[in-house]
Amino acid sequence: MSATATCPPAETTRHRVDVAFGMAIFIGAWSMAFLTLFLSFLIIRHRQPQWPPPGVMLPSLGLAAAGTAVLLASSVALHAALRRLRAGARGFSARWAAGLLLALVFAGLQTALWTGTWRAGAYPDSGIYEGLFYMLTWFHGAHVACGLVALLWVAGAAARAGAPRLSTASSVAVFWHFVDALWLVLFVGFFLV
Amino acid sequence: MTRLLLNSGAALALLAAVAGLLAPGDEAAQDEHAAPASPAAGPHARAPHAVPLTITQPDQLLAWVKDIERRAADEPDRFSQQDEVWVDARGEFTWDEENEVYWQAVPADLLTRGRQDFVQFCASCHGLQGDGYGRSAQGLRPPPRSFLRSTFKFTKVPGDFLPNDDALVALVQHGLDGTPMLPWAVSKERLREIVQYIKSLSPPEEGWHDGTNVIGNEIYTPDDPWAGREDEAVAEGEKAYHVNQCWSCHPAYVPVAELNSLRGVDAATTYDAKLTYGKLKTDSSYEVQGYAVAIPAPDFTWHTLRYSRDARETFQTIAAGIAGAGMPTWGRTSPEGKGSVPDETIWAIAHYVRHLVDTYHGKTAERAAFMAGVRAEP
Amino acid sequence: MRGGTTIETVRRPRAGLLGALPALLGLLLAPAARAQDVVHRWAPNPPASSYGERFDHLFALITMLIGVSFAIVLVLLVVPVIRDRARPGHKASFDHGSSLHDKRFTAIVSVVVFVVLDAWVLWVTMKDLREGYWNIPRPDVPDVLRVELLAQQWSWNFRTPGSDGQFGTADDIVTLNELTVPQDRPVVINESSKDVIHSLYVPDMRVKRDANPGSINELWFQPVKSGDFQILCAELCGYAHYQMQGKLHVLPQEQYDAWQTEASRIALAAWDENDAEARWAWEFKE
Amino acid sequence: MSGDHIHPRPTSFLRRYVFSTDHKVIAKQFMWMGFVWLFVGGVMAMMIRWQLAHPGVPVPLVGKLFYPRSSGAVPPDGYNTLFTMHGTIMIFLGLTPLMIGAFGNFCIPLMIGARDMIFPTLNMLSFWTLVPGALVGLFSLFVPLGAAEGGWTAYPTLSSTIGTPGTGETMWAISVFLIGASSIMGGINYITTTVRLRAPGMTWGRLPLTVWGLFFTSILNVLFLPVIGSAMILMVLDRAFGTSFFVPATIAHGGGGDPILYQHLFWIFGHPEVYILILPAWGFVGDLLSFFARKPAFGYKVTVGAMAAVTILSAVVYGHHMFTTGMTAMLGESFMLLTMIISVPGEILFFNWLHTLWRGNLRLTSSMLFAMGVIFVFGLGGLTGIYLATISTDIYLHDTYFVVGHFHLTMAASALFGTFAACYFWFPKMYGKVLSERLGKLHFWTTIIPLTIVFCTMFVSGYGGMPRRYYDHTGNPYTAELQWLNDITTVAAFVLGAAQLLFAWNVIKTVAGKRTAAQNPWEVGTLEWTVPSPPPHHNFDSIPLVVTGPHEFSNPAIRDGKDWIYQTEPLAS
Repeated sequence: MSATATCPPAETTRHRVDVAFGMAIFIGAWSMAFLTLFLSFLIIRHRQPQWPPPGVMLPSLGLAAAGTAVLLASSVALHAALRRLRAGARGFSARWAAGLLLALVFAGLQTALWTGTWRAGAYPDSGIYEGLFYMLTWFHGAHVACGLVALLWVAGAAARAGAPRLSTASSVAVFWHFVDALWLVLFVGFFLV
Repeated sequence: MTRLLLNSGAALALLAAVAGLLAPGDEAAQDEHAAPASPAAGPHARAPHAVPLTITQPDQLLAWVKDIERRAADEPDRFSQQDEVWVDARGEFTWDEENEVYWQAVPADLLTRGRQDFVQFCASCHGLQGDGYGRSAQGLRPPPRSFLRSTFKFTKVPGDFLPNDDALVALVQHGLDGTPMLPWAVSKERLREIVQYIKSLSPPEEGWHDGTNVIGNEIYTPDDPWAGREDEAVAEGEKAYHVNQCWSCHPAYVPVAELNSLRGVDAATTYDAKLTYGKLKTDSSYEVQGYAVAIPAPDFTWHTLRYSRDARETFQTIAAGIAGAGMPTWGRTSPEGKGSVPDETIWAIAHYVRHLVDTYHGKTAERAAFMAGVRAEP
Repeated sequence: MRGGTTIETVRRPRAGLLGALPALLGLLLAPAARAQDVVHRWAPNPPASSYGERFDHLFALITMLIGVSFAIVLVLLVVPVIRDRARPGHKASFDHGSSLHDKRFTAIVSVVVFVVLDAWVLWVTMKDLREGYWNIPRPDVPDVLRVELLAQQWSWNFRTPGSDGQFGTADDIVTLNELTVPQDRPVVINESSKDVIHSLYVPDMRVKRDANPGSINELWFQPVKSGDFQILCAELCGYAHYQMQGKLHVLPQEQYDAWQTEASRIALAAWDENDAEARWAWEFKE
Repeated sequence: MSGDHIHPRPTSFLRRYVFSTDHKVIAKQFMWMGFVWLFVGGVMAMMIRWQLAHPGVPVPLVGKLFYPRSSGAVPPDGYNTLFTMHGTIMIFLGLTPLMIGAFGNFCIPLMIGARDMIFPTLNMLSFWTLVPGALVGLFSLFVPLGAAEGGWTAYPTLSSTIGTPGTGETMWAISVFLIGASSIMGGINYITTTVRLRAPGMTWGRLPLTVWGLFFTSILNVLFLPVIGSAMILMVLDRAFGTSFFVPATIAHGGGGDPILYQHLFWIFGHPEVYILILPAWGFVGDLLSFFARKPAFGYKVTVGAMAAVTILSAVVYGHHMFTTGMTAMLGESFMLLTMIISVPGEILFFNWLHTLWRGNLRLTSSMLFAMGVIFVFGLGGLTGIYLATISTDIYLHDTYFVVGHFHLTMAASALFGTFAACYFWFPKMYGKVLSERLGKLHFWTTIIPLTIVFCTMFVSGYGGMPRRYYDHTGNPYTAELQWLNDITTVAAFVLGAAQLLFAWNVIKTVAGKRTAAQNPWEVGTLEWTVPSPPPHHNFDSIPLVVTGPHEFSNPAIRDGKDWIYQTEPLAS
């Protein structure tokens, strides 16, 4: 939808609050979806006589931990970029690009995690543990992919128009923080505990 | 006041909902009560995703027909002579020069539809590979038919012939009483396609893939000679049943003394304890998972007979015999042929069996009295 | 006898659109044209289990309560249509209904309705559940008949312990779609399923419970009348969900004993020790 | 779209009609899609009824088209697909687009005094996510190995590859996921618009009940459709990748999940879903009764409170769908108590409707007839819910035709009558053309009578013990005795089906006709009647200032002989 089509409303504070409100409901809805999946994971796990099931190949903890660190770093970078945008200072694009780069690194780590586990012979249908692992990480991976597209979109807008609209940038950052929080809960719930 | 009620209700509910979700499966927790020690997850424990659905290789099913002339006489409308090529009313038989047989071509898309309907309707018991070991067949006795053996028990076609399509379709639409084989409400056209697929399952050089096998017809069924004289037939049948030693597999239904007198042997011969019970036939050629399943011969006053709802069906089951289950073909395959037991006797035995089923099956008191009399002990 | 109407055998397909007209006409006359030999029934048969009439009493109670409430609703609906119909000179009364009096009146009416319609029925059903449906006899009750049911796609496999009272032994009586139980003795059934979810439903015993694969459900009933009762499947389980029928035979005590000894003997005669797969019994869950 | 900035009207055909972001155009797109799918679902219902009354007889007219391989008769797998798709289509593709999509989009901006929805692009995306969802559902019918056959509830191990190995069920799950996503987008849009874009003076106390109904529906949409989305993700993973979330360990190597878990997940969404379908109808009826009884809605705040209570409680009462699956006693009884409690707000609402009619000045237009039809039908359906709430009666009645009668009366009939009432009422505003009243009244009477016969006969056959989802009831002696009830239901169902053609003809005839509707034909005061019909692209020339409530009818303070007042006109105190 080209921008002229709906000629986006003026960037008034009222509009910014509207977007923030809409974003809050969106995050609420998606957290309900994730909560359902996580609760199902807990229930299935509770039903298993032994967890993790004996003789199962545990996905590598190192990669997951590295991913967590990288993801947190990318969120910090995005937050710094937003502070610059709000203050009207210059450094927004650089920090936003750093955040984007870290996100790409995280995506790389995730794919490494998947291919490693897959090549080690743990397929989704080889057991309930692997099934849950793939389900949770794939669901999160899908959101990482959407987040990457959004980050690119904002980076593109920043490149073209000097600085993106604050409401768009802040909502994408909020979405990325949400994806970050999802990963933390997942990392603790599946890998550590 | 209603608000107070609502809030307390909501709090209770949230607690209940979460507890319910986390409750260990309502006392059916996996650990202390092992869920049914149902047989170990069989080879087809789960439908594989890659269910082979479409049949692409062009070599269709070759149904060999040898004695084309005899069958033309039986069913004039089925075959019409157009110069050299016999045209079956439903398809096309072509003459194969060097094998001197007629064969029927079944196109691949028809087999595909048959395969898909087979997976939908039949695979749950007969298995996705058609080997008779489906998910619902675990622990089922008698076990479902395996189509890799191309022997069929109740098609009313004598054992040494291959059943023709109509016999198989009729069998599926009739269903086998007392077994999970249902009288399927599937249309004849779809059943014909499923049957073509089932025929294509027979292993190479066997069943329908063996050119020398002959596709037989329904057993020759003369009219009932005893029509109107049922009680005479029952008396004659009782005598014939015991003289022809049906009791070597099925239970005997007369006291030992009368049995000896009927057989004309001296009165002192004794029999083993299982005389009045259905014997376990271990020589049946039917296996499940490599283990030859022994099938007890039915006790007519107790078990539900699978394919004899009336005297005619009973006659045909006896005459055609049950392939692979130790029941030989007693009747004659064609009007000229000679059966090992005259038709009239088979009809009498059929009436006798129907008599046993009608008077004692499901009637506990009458049966107990009758069997006590036969066994002459409590 | 499982009849079921197969497609070709019973009715001839008519040709083309013109053929549809008699079908449409037949549609309207269908009720009359149907064979009259079938008994026309609308209510369930009288209950045949010990807690069966609890359902009938509660159903009648709720019907009465709901009938009265719906009558009141109809009156409150019809009267305004007749009396307050718009006509020249007729004025509507102005009443926002937000006064404290109205709110209190609404609260009182809703509490009264809750007590009359809901609380009363709740009390009755909780009593029924505790004394009847969920009052599953404990193992120490001597004459309980224990039954293990393994439902499969489109049939019921029943297993009773036979005369030695133990499951998994040579004399277990395994029947398909037929369950024979004594009269006036509690029957406790453990249900499970081989493949999909089924639900054992015996309308005359007013009992229904799902048979879930992977877990064991318990249900119990005590037949008070002898005879044959229909078993149906109440949870969608695939194409032949409607053909998954069975018969529950209830016999007087002495006939049942004769039947059981005979069945055990026949099971012993047909016992084949190396057929491990046929012994699918599990440890009975109390 | 806030503030007074008016956007130019789009020019290209594509922008104006196909990918339009104008809430009124999107409303019409949803409406026509809803009508088409209601017709498809209706035809399926007729085929189900035909098969039940005449098992094995080829279906007249359309039989050969659908089932050539069984010469027109419905085969068993075809029958399972029929009632599965009938349920899915009627709920997800028929009623939801009509009630929430069409009237939500049309009414909310106009009634709260806004120029458009707050996120117009998201609004357009919501419609264009529903269309692929519908198409995937449609194509799942023509996939080898049959379409979805697990019922609209698709309980696993039947809906897993064990019970339905085909790809149809997977496509069905994906289509439900897409429809869920579309409803979530719609929900976000409606909530934000209602909260943020109300005209000055339009306080929460002056919102019409229609907007309240749609607001609560959107809250339920946003909260509970993600739950079905996740359940569908789990099911698709189970079917396509062989995971075993719903396949127990004892029947599959590598298994581990629990089919009952899916039932919990489905019904956590399922019960709020039936309230999603009924809340808009409650909103329409609350308003329409007041509009046509020329009398303020009785107890406006209590009605809104009751709707809020139902919204909150709907999350925790879902257990009454699973009484016979073997839940523990404590869980079963707590759900029973909660189901009884949730019937109280429903009853309060009911009480307020009847009180609104009392001593009113009833104008019995067809829209009013349908609104009162909702009272009749929801009364009948709601009250019979008590049979199914108490466990000891539910044990006998579960999964019988009693349940079918109950949920059709409460969910299908009430929602349908609410939709018809809304159609007759807002059609003049949407198209500037009034639907013919004569045809409307005829349509009402030829619908409510057969509908009552159909679903009350279902109560009787359910009480007689006829289980649900049976392909052929003449097969066993027990249900064969109830077959005569099937015949009556089928005849009444065909009459009901034919009656809907009246409505279709009425709509098509009016849309094709010329514009005759006045700006305010029903003399009602809510904001959408202050603009010409059909309203211009930007709705309001200047954002109105609201000073009075929506239901100030027959207020003595109104001067000059009228018995109604616009919300923008002050009441002389």
